[in-house]
Amino acid sequence: MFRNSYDSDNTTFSPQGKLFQVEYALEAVKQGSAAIGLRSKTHAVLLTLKRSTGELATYQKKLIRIDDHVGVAIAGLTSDARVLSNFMRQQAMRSRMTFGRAIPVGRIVQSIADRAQTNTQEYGRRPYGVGFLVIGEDETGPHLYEFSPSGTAFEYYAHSIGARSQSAKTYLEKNFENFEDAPLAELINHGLSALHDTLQQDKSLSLHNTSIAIIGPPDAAIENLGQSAAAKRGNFRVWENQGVEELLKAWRRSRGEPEDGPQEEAAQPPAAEQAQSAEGSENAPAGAPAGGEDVTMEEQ
Amino acid sequence: MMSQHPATWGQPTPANSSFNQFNTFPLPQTQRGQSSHAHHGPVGHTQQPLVTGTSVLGLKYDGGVMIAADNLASYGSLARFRDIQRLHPLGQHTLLGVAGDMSDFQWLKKELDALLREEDALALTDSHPSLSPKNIYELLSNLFYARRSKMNPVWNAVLVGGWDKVKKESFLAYVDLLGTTYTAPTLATGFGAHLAQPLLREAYEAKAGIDGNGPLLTKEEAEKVLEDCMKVLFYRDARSLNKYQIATITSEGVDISDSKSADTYWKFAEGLRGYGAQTQ
Amino acid sequence: MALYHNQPMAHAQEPTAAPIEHRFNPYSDNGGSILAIAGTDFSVIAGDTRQSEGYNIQTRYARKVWQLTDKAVLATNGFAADGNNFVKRVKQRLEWYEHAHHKPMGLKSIARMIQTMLYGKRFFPYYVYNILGGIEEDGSGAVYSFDPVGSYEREACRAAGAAQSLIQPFLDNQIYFKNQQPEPGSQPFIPGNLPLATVLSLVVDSFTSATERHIEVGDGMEIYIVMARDRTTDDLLGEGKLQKGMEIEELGTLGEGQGERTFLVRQALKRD
Amino acid sequence: MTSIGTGYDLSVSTYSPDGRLFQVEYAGKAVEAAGVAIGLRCSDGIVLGVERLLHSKLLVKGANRRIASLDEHIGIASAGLLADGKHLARRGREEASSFRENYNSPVSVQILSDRISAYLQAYTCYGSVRPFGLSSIIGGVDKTGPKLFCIEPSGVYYGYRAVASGKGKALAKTELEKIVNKYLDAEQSGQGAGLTCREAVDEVARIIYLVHDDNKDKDFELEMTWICQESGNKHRPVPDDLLKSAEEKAKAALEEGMEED
Amino acid sequence: MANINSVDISRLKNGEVNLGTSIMAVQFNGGVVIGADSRTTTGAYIANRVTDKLTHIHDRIYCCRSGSAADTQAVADVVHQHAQVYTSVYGAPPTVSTAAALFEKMCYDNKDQLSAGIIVAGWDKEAGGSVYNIPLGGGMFQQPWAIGGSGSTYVYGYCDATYREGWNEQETVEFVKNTLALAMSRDGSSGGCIRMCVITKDKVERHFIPGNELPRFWEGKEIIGSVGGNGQQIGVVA
Repeated sequence: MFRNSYDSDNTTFSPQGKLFQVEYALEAVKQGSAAIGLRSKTHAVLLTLKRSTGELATYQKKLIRIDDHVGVAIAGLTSDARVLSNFMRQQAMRSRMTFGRAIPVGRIVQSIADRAQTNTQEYGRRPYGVGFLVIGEDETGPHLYEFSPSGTAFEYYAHSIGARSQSAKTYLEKNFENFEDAPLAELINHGLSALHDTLQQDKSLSLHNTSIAIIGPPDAAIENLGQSAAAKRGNFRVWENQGVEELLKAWRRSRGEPEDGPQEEAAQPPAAEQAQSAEGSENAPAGAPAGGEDVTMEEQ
Repeated sequence: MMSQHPATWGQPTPANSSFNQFNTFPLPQTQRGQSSHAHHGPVGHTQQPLVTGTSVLGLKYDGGVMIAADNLASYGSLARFRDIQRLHPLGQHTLLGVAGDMSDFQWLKKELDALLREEDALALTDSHPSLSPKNIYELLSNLFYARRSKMNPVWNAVLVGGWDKVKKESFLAYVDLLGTTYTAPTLATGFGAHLAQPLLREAYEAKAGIDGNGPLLTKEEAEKVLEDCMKVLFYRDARSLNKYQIATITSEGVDISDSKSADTYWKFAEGLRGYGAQTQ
Repeated sequence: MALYHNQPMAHAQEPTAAPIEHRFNPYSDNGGSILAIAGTDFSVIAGDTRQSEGYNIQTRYARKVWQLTDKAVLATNGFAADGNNFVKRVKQRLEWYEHAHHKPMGLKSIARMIQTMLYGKRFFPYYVYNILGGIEEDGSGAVYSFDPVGSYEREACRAAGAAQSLIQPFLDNQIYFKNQQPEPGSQPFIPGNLPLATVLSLVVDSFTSATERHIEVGDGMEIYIVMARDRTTDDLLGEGKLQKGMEIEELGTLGEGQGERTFLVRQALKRD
Repeated sequence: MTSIGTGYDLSVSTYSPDGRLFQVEYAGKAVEAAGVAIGLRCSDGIVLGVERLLHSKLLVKGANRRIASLDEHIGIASAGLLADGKHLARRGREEASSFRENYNSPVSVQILSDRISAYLQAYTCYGSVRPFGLSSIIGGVDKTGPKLFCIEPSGVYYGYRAVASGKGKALAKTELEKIVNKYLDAEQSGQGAGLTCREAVDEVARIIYLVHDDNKDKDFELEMTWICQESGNKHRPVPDDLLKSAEEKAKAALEEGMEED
Repeated sequence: MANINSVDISRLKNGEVNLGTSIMAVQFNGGVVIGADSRTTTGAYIANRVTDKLTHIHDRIYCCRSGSAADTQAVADVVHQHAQVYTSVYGAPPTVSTAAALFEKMCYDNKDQLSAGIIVAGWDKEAGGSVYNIPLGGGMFQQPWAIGGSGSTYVYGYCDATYREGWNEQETVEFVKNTLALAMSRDGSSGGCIRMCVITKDKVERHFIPGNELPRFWEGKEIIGSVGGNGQQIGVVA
């Protein structure tokens, strides 16, 4: 039943000093659709690819606001993400209540990492099955962190998680030196290009499947400030559906593509990405149903 | 309340759940429920101050803020400890001036020092700046209000003086055992609120105007005003001592003076004659 | 002066003496006054900025009026520490409501929530008089007033605090037209539809008069004006609409912004 | 590994027939994969250093530090599972703070190490938990002077003049021994005052660069802290200029070493 | 007859044995001298006229207790136990400051149920001799000299006028003896003998002054300038 005798629970080290259950949990993150994060001197941005589980289903939200100055993108088990993001909200609010201080981004990420660590050390629990990209801005500027089920939190200039995120990583590694001084619009374009690289060949980014979150001063040229007081204040805001259209257009223009995107895109039903969950993930179990309709544990 | 969770459907909600049953808001919880702080003896209630310090004065001036307090801890009318310091620095840019019960003050010092020590320890890994004067004041306000709401007050009145590094301006605020908070360019606790505050306001407004838009007092002027106030308090507050310290908090940090005394004037009384039929 | 309610002397010196019966009084009264008046498509909520205890003015500027959402403003009066902490808790609840429902809480829901929050501390009450003003979902201006333990009611206007007894009769007369007779043959009075300019001058008169006659009122005044969406602002922002010495600022929207606008007018009051 | 497949190595609450706790030994394996951590006790303080392996070039420079503070005067550098390290550091801070709370004085490095070791040991006793995959170097200066300890996953701990753990620990140890012996000799013969922290910074940097395997390992960043007079007897990062110059010297030494080969 | 099922706690409190007391500790170069009277009262009745109020906490740490006898004994017992555990766990005796901190914590955390004013004094190798005063309600005040108990209020002036820094052991013992004698002569709740203890690195040495050999000062005109008939030597104020 098990691959080896050391992978059945989280409190067992393998002879090589590995924790297989933790490593399997990391695989759960890869099952989720991609999320990209990147930051400049002034901004931090998240970009995610949304999936729909079927024609009748809406696209699942991948971006969660924690506080004015913190937000996350998730990949993996949605229900675990809810628990952790609620915990983060509590931590953020507690900091504002007790100290009147926006919680330092590194510390709020560490707070969930600490929780995740316990789940790798005590019997009867399982490691969380979700990874986060966390963006935030505090007294030390904008930040991007990755939280993973192993209980670690790392700070990055740019990072990607979820299905086919390696392709995005390749893009980011090639370009990240330009991010630091990039204006917001450019930063988003880089993000979209990276996100685009996680798509399968016949798929494209559309206002249905793309959502973008930003922290930092607004750019009226690409953001509809009338739509969002959060944007006006430079707080965490999410652009999706119609709201993301301008951003996508600007990106396509920058690539010299028709700004309305590939023609067939418009004709396609909203479920354009539906087949992706199984095919798109690097470690999809053989014979997994295409369409990602598994109902036991909702996967992003 | 019934639990909505599938595993405990229909059972009463567990006592330790942190959210309401529909996950729409977090339930109130004790702040520091961690194991190492969990054990506490019987809860103290409604005591009274025993060893006490009297007035603390605070004044904003050009480039910073000054806080003054004398060195006395009284025991009723007994001037019991005459060399205690009621000014306590917290980190680089914050200082407390504390009136009221001195055992509560010492407790408070310990708690806050521990907190700042932890902040410092965390800063080694994430380089985040420590708590600002405003942050510390917010914490104190919550602490004092929480304790008064448990009918177990922290029997102090505290002035928080500080320098806000980000806004580049001075900070001065008050909080007391009821959780009452306020801020003003001049502040005074206890007897000082009656005797010194009018003098402080007069001096402040003479230069800055009533809207505070004019020039602020210089460091020397501010020091002079505080010294005058401490003298008046020594004349008229039976729980005061003519031995006090002044702290200045500026962008440079906190500086607490050595103890000093105001020059007092009594000579005029030599010729006064009181009750009685004496002729000389 | 709660700090030195009694001297520790006797008990401290002689441990054999029976302890003096001594109760800590967890409350104080910090004076000041608030009021709110509803119009058909706006609501005005105002308070002075003095905070006092007995004869001491603690500060000449302490806020008593708070913007909660784009449509709701809350004024608190009584024990300032309770007031501040109550507002903090209300805001906290509003934020979690938004987390859960992805929209801000409506005015009448806020009113109801305030009731439950106040009554929740029925046996150790917040010593706070609350007045909530804003715009209802139907676009009408509204005022809700509360007692410290949560009894509440929607009204056309309400004054509370130290100068309630001075201001309320004036409002009864001017807003509810008490003791006024319509001209024979003319329309009966309908409370709650005075024009904004009239309401503003009533507010100003209320506070300047209360300042003259009540020692706990004065220093400054903050008037919040919440306007329904698409309503004209000419009667506020137009040339010469504000009295001399008034400063006005528009408070940016907090949420997604559905067209309601909130303005804050400040004016000095006498300081003696 | 004779243990594999015997079934005696699946739980920390199970001994093997020859009396070994394999799970604790496996936890030690997690340490061996980690970037080296070094502690050096000097005549005037303590220097801690780690080789922070970078698993991605997208990681922010200078962030993601591995050395933590337990109290003003005590630092901890762990090698092993990163998340476990954070857990242990947090626990250490709680212990240090509770000692202050109770006794109104800063905890000594020895006492704190003792308490942390007891905590670690508890995780080797029950089937419901796993041991910490950590080897932790704890260094600090207290009223008895500079003190340095290293705690293993089993909870066992010893005091050291110099200690290393993690990948390349053997090589680091050889180098450390050379340094310690050199200064011991100097001290005993009455020439020289023993190793100072400033000197130790250079030495630790050199050893970490030496131990780092350019061919096999990922890139790394050097991270160093110290507790000495210069840092106000507080646990602080080694100042940037010192760190830089130590790194340059280390690189130079490395190149020199290569030329000799 | 009183119902035994309803014990009147306040009555118990009233009958409680109280240490209306004069206690003292003074630091000198190399150690401390602590001292106390020997009277224990219940109301006006002297329940014990030869009490030993100098309480051992650890090898070189003692405390003087004032307030409720039962409360202060209980607190001292707990701290004593802590001190022993501390020594065996950490392999070194606690400092005076640490012992005082333990006292302070107990007194502060339980301030509303305790009536305890304690002076902690002793010798340790970090600070030498040191004295800590923990008044009613907690709080910890380090002082070169400390007095406590009901008798202390009568001798603050004497101590202020007399104390000098830099005294040796013998001068310090004299100071403690005179101060306590003065306090005992004015405070009805203090009296009996004087017990003192000198604590240094090398010794814990007891001194005992019997009630009939106390230093005497002005007591009325019959002994002004020692012209009084009994011919006793009168204590000299330093």
